[in-house]
Amino acid sequence: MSKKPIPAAALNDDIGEETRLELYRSQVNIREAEQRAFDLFLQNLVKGTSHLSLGQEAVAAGFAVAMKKGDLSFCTYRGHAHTLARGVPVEQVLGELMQRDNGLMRGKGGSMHLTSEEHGVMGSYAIIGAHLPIACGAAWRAQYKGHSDVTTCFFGDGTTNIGAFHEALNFAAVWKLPVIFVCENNLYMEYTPIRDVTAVEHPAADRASAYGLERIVIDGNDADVVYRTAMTAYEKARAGKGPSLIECMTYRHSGHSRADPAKYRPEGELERWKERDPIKIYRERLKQFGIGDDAVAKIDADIKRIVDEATEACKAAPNPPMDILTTDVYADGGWAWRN
Amino acid sequence: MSKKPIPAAALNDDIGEETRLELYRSQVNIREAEQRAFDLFLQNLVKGTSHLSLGQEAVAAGFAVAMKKGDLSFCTYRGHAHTLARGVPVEQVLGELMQRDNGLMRGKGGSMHLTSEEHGVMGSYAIIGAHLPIACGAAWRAQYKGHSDVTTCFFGDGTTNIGAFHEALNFAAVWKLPVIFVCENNLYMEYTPIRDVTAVEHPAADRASAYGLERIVIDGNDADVVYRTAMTAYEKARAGKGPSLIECMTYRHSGHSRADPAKYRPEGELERWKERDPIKIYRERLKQFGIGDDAVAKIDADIKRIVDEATEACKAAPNPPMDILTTDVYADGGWAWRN
Amino acid sequence: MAELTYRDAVARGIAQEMARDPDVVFLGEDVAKAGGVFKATVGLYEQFGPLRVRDTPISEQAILGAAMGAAMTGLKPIAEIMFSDFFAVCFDYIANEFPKSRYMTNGQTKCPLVVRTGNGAGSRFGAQHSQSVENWCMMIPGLKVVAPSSPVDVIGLLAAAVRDPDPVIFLEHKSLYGTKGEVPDGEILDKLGTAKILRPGRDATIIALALMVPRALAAAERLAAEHGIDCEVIDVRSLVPLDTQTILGSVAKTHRCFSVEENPRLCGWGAEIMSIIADEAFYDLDGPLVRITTPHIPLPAADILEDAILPTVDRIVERVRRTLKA
Amino acid sequence: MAELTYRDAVARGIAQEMARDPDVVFLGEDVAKAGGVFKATVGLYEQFGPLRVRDTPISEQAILGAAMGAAMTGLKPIAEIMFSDFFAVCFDYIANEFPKSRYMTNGQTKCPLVVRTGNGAGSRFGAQHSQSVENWCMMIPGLKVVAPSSPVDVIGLLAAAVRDPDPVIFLEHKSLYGTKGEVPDGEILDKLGTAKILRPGRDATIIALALMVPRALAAAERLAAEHGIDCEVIDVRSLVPLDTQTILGSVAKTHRCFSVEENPRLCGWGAEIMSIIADEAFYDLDGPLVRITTPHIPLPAADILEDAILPTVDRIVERVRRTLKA
Ligand SMILES: Cc1ncc(C[n+]2csc(CCOP(=O)(O)OP(=O)(O)O)c2C)c(N)n1
Ligand SMILES: Cc1ncc(C[n+]2csc(CCOP(=O)(O)OP(=O)(O)O)c2C)c(N)n1
Ligand SMILES: [Mg+2]
Ligand SMILES: [Mg+2]
Repeated sequence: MSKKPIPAAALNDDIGEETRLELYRSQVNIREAEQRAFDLFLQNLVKGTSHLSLGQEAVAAGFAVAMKKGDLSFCTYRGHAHTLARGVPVEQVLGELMQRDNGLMRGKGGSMHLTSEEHGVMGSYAIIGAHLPIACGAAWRAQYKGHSDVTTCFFGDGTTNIGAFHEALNFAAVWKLPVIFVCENNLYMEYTPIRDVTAVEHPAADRASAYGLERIVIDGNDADVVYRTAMTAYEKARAGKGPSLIECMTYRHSGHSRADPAKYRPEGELERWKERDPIKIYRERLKQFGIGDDAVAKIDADIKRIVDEATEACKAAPNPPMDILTTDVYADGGWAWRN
Repeated sequence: MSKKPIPAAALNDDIGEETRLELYRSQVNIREAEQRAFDLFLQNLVKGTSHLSLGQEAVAAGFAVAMKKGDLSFCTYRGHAHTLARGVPVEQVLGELMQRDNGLMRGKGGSMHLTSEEHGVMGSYAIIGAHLPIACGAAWRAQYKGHSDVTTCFFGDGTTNIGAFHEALNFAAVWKLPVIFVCENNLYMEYTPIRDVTAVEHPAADRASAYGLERIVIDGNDADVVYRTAMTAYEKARAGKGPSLIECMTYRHSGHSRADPAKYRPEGELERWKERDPIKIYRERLKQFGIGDDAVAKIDADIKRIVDEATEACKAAPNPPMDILTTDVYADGGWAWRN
Repeated sequence: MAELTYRDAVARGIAQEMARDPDVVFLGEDVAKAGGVFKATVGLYEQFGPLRVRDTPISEQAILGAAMGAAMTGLKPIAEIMFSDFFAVCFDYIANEFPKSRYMTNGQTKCPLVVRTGNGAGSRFGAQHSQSVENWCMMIPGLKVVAPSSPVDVIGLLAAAVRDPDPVIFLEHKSLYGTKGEVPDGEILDKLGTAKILRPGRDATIIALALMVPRALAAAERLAAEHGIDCEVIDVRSLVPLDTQTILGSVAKTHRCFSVEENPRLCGWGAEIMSIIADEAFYDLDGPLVRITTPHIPLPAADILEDAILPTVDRIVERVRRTLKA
Repeated sequence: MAELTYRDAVARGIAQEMARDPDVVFLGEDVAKAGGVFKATVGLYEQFGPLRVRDTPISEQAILGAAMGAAMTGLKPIAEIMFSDFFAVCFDYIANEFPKSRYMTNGQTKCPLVVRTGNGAGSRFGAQHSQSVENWCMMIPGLKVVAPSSPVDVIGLLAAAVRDPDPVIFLEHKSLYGTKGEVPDGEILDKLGTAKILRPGRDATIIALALMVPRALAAAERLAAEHGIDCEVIDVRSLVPLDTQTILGSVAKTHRCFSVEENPRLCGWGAEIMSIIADEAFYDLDGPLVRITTPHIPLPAADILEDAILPTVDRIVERVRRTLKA
């Protein structure tokens, strides 16, 4: 990739300045919020587990920016990034991680289950593979009702070896559902490298043909690449041409979860990937396209302020009250299993 | 395929007369026993369900003849054929279908669970897909202990869309297990054509690459073809070169189970497949190779006698006694869950 | 009023709800063109077409997962799992997804769906196709669990299940498909969470479910006729919500209680109900609480063995008689 | 004699059995090179090498299926399912395969394996990573089910499980991994199917399991010190086989019984045990049988909510006191 500035005439390429700034803003927002989550964890203010996407921001940003309002996202426990990318306020995400009453689910779900129906985030699922079939169902509803929304389902490389992956992919292909399966291949499951336990090199893409789908592997650290791939897939889905399976190569900068120092990585690997940090790449990209430092600086400052304010709000927020303990088990708001 | 007689010099090809007669005998044995099972069902003497392999005999015979003593088979509910092919007496199979005390499992398992450990038939499984991972485990034991036996796992086309298929194939490939996965593609699941619900044309073979395996589709109605393919796969497995996935194209002449008149078939389909009846094909093959009619007639008569005798023995056999009701839940022979 | 089989009642119940609400869709293996392996859904494909009545691959996780995703976003799916034993290959949806999503999201999501399945023994199918799995569901918080014993209950409870805003597991008993009963014309709508006293009695309460209901009733008749013991028979119908009022009310009157369960012994619904009685109605009781169950073993296939292992009318009569005379 | 954590006891138990029997093999996700996500299997890979201690893909069905196939043919596998909640994605093996094969084949096959798993709440992981699933297993005929509460029991019962010729589900409590206890040197071998009276008492029996054991013990101490109520505390340890003799013997002495269950309310092991007592020891009882359980809801994630929902020492004390004073 050339680092020479792009001639002014090319500035309005298929992506364009406005979208590029949106892609940048989204990535920085995720980065800062996740970094803050990590800091808060070190201060013992984040409870339970948490799974950061530091280093994987371009995937979340690229897809979310390509989505339309009304499109639906299904995420994993590593879902903060995708939740934030759909516009969910940082405060609600951090609040949930801190298990406060201002959290997205007031602490009832925890970091692994971030959900914001109003933003199209239909949930984060903590059982590997479970949400792929569920995403099929959401897409089936759109198809059945003639709605134009598309469902996106994010998951990791390790998820490609569980049965539900296979069932969902076949099902989506046979029913030609408007659903996009996005594999974030960050090279590792929890602590075990994906290549140690997978029969093919690209755990998602090398299986696309098993479902009659195109093989797609992309650079998941370049938001432009992600965005373009996403746009193509959404167009295809909206045209009734069925699902896509997209494998995004990326890397997580931190451990699997807060409990993991990630010592299993070969020396130098993290450093090599940090050179390809998606935010670094994107700052250069903006520069190439001649997008001014001040626009960038303004976004950086904005986000910093938002994350700071969110942090303070969360620290000040009360714990969830006891009276929500038994609410919302059933649709009547309660939990009565007997009369 | 030419129907001219093969020159005498070619008679001892890679298969040879002795093995061909074995292949023939095995197919006729299955055919006659299954046909008898069907007759007994019409007489209301077969109870519960039963799933015949009429028309699919070449697969069972081809693999079983290629196996060595000590090799293990894992079957489905459609497992009579594979059980018989390993040498289990017809009487014990029919006895189990008739739920008599002389049945393979004395009526405790029923037709869907035929098992004869002494013949290497490690069970017939009635939950779609369940036995593929189990077969992996048997093969893992061989690998771990340095035993030379190979495990064969038979299943239908419909089984390729369930999660356990995917998990087992990947697992076997990654661990390079000595296991052969044999898909009997008879075009239908219960009543639904496999093509209606599968994203690829060949539900097993078109997925082999998803596990780094070779794509193998064969004529499952020609016992020679099956036998040769099996021999190659067993050699590979015994050489430590890992699993194979083999899709055998075939067709069942009767319905899915005894409850099914198979009305969902397009007109003429059954007739077309009956022209390619594996036993018809094989009788011609024997003739081509100049194998005498008397050898064939002797086998036919032999088998008829065996099946007749077995039938009489089963009719005369008592019902299972009540005292086996609670035996063999646990290894101590009993069922005590409390003191 | 017409006589209908339990099997035909299933199709009628589904048709009633599909005709009423275009958001009701139906999916499962061999359910559409073939009308189901138990012939319980014959005619639906023809009536409602290929977009609403859909055959699926053998992918139980996809079936239940898709039903859930559709339910979360606006449809009211009915999913069929052919045999209830196969809940084991898609149990994550039953145990971890359907029932927890609303709670975890603090009420943001919904899951109005029905899983229908063929449950129970009596078909000589052996241990992997004959189980009575109501407890697999009852033990999971967040589900509703229903098991009708008659054609009219099939229709009314199925309609209630489809209209219910929560995930409902609907257990049809395979050995009841061929049984018949009177069914009124027109729409039938029942209420979840209501047990029915099918036979009033003074001396003891017998609680039963599904296939055990006709057996409990027959046993009660024999106990009355041959032993002068007058039993009240309750059809639980709905395990969740559970109509404890009807049950506790009956025990307060009879002072003795028996449950008749098809499921294997340990952790059955009978244990739950008995432990409720032993806590809340202890001082009403005149004697031990007795559970009559299938022994805690896998089910044998052979007819003669299978018949011997489930609770029979004889066994119920004998056990009640012996206990009350003690 | 050494002080050991419950976590380290797991590794020591596995190592003891692997050293003793070369047919013992161990597989699971991240169990080998990483030593397990709970660090309960650290050192085994180094000690026994890559052929005996194996990392697997995220394929729980393959893990349990492979364990079964290996067990049927001569190995003695220990399989880890990381969190017990994940039993739901491989439940077919637990419910339909392991426990039925021997019976269905009339004793031809065997299945000597152990499934170890991290069970239970207390880690603020939320509804899909905190369940107490012992009942999912206890209700299935043909399994054995064990749940130790102390490091020494971990080793002894794990050894017994590995040497047992039947499939054993071994539930380790995640919130106990960090707890410590005295453990004798040398080989430790316990016996399945034996409950332990951890505190003798006269006034009431309290039955507990796993994490609830220390709570029941603490409650008993408080009840004695503050309310003059002398409770006998029984650690069930093994749900199948179940030591009903010890339980019924205790109730015959105390005439009152409480169970303390972490699992959600319906169809818990407590219900099973209480229904046994209500049948077989009815005339020993002086008052209601009371189950203290987690309410029948999914588990919340937030620390403050999770702490409030499980049975606590306070709740046990209060409930026992109130019931006995009634
Ligand atoms: C069914 C199931 N098995 C195992 C786990 C435990 N687990 C949580 S995350 C994880 C690794 C997942 O790896 P991958 O899919 O690559 O996603 P990543 O964490 O790298 O984003 C595992 C094994 C689980 N949650 N669910
Ligand atoms: C998990 C599961 N789902 C569904 C069934 C019901 N069922 C039994 S056989 C069958 C069709 C299987 O088709 P295929 O794999 O092609 O095998 P075939 O019967 O044609 O030999 C189905 C759906 C089952 N036994 N297990
Ligand atoms: Mg990963
Ligand atoms: Mg088939």
